[in-house]
Amino acid sequence: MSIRVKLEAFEGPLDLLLHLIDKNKINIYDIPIVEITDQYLDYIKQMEEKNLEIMSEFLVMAATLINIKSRMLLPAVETEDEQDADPRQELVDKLLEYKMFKYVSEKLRDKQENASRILFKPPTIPKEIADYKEEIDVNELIGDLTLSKLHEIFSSIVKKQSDKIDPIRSKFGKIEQEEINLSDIFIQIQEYGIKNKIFYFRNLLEQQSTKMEIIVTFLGILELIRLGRIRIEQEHMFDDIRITYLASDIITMEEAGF
Amino acid sequence: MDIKLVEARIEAILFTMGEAVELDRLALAIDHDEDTTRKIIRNMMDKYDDESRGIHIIELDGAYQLCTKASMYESIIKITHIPKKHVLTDVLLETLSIVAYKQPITRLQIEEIRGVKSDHPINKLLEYNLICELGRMDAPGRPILFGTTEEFLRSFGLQSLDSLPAINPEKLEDFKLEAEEEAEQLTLDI
Amino acid sequence: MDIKLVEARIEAILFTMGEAVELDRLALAIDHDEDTTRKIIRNMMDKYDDESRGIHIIELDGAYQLCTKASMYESIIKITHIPKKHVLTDVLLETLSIVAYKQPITRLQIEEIRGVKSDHPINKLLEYNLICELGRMDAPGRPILFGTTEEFLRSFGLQSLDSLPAINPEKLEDFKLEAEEEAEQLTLDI
Repeated sequence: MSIRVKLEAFEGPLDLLLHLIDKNKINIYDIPIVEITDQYLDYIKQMEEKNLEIMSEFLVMAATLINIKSRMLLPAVETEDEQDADPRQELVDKLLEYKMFKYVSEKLRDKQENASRILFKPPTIPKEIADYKEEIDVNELIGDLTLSKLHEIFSSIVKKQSDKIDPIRSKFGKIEQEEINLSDIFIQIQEYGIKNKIFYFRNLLEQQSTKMEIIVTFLGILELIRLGRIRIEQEHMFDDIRITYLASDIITMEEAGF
Repeated sequence: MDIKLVEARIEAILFTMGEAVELDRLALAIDHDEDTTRKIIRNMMDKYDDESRGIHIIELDGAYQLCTKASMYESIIKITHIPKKHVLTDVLLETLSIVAYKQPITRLQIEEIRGVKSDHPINKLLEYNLICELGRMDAPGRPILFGTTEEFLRSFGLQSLDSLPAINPEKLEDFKLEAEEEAEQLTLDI
Repeated sequence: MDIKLVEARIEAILFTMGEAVELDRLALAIDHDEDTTRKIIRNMMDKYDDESRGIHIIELDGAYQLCTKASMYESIIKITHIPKKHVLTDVLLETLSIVAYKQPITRLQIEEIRGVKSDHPINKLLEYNLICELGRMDAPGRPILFGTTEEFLRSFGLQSLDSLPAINPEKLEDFKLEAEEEAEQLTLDI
């Protein structure tokens, strides 16, 4: 789990790549692609399939790296064409551009820090003046806009939307991505319990809100009751459930035989 | 301490607070005793009397407040009466067309069609009185349903909200076909 | 008209409105043309520079707003609690810089530079009113174009987009040199 946390610290594949380049003290214009690709893939392996969407972005970069790597490994073709570009060039350009924006965003952070010391004053328009509101003339606002023009705008948006939908796959119904990891939530409840001893069911839901997460959290609570690791109290129906954590350690789902 | 700096601090504090600030709080903030603070403020009040200033400090029961001079009233009325230029930008037009043809519609549904958060255009259209809240959807979270206003419809020559559903895309297509047929008919007749 | 009175009116208007007021509206309110109005305001700005003043006028993309001087911050927080502004995460700041320097820019172009999906930061920045939709690009799919808002300028203390920190080619050269030096260091270490 610690590895996953570390990986999530990277904003994306470019960020991870920059980190590796930095860590290895590599000249960005002369990336030892074989080495970096290996290290990059190592990181990816540690990621596991926690989040498919994030994962896929890192994989695209991995594919790019492997592609460059293979092109670098091929014997260089002797050509007169001096423009036979370094296969790494595009990646280098991307990395440099990204690095540049990381650099200016730090500068902007300083500017924001300074600007936050300047304070403004809310409007204090006397009530009788504020009450006077310039009527917004809808006719003037609409101008020469006609219903058919509006319809045209609408159609072009709807058309664009239907263009995006794959007519065959859209009939498959919604495929929900399994984002919730039951064993993780089971551990999280216990970690929360050790830290807080007495807490409420609602506390647990503060960070997670999908229906699925609520259900899974509830299942976890039921399991912990069965194991005698927590005690719960609820005065009235629909009241928040008060939970007292009795155990002092954490068990995994496998150990619990869940 | 430099008297000028103290004056600046008092001005900044009164500006930010907006409301009347008690002498003792002011004195604490500028690290002076109350008597000195009062003297400094009185001195400042004289400076604000200068005719190039539009604001001044007033004393209210041992508290001080920054406000506009009464003589400025006319100018303030004038600026608040200068109408802001209202324009239907592309973003607003697009959102309006979605509300017009899909009403009643929730914010989320608008955002799904547009593909981007749409609080801003929705709020603007509400402000312009082109769309309004029609009620709430009987669904989790009871989201607000939006529709066009009567005023909007009237400016398009429609009598009431009831007349809008008739203006669906197919209908418009029909109108177009009809018109074309009629035009053809006309040519044949001649 | 007496110039002093005009200055007083501008001060009163800016004080009352609180928000940034566009030059054209100010000019109308004081019955002067825009050039004269701008000159008067510039002159006022110099006067506010005096160290006995705790507030001053800032310019935001052709609009003017009254605010406290940054140096007054310490005194103000002594007397009142000032709510922290949204702290922008690295992700938000990075996305915002890309929009600021590359505007108008589409979501896809942002994602190409960042190398990662950016719906979340874009929506957050829209919510914070730091970026806005500028319209749609005249290209297949008509993607939405994003740009920065007046609130962005205010939050970052910028007079206009021209005052963004410069990205100069030399900086890129620096990065290159840094990287090379680091690489050399590595060889020496071995």
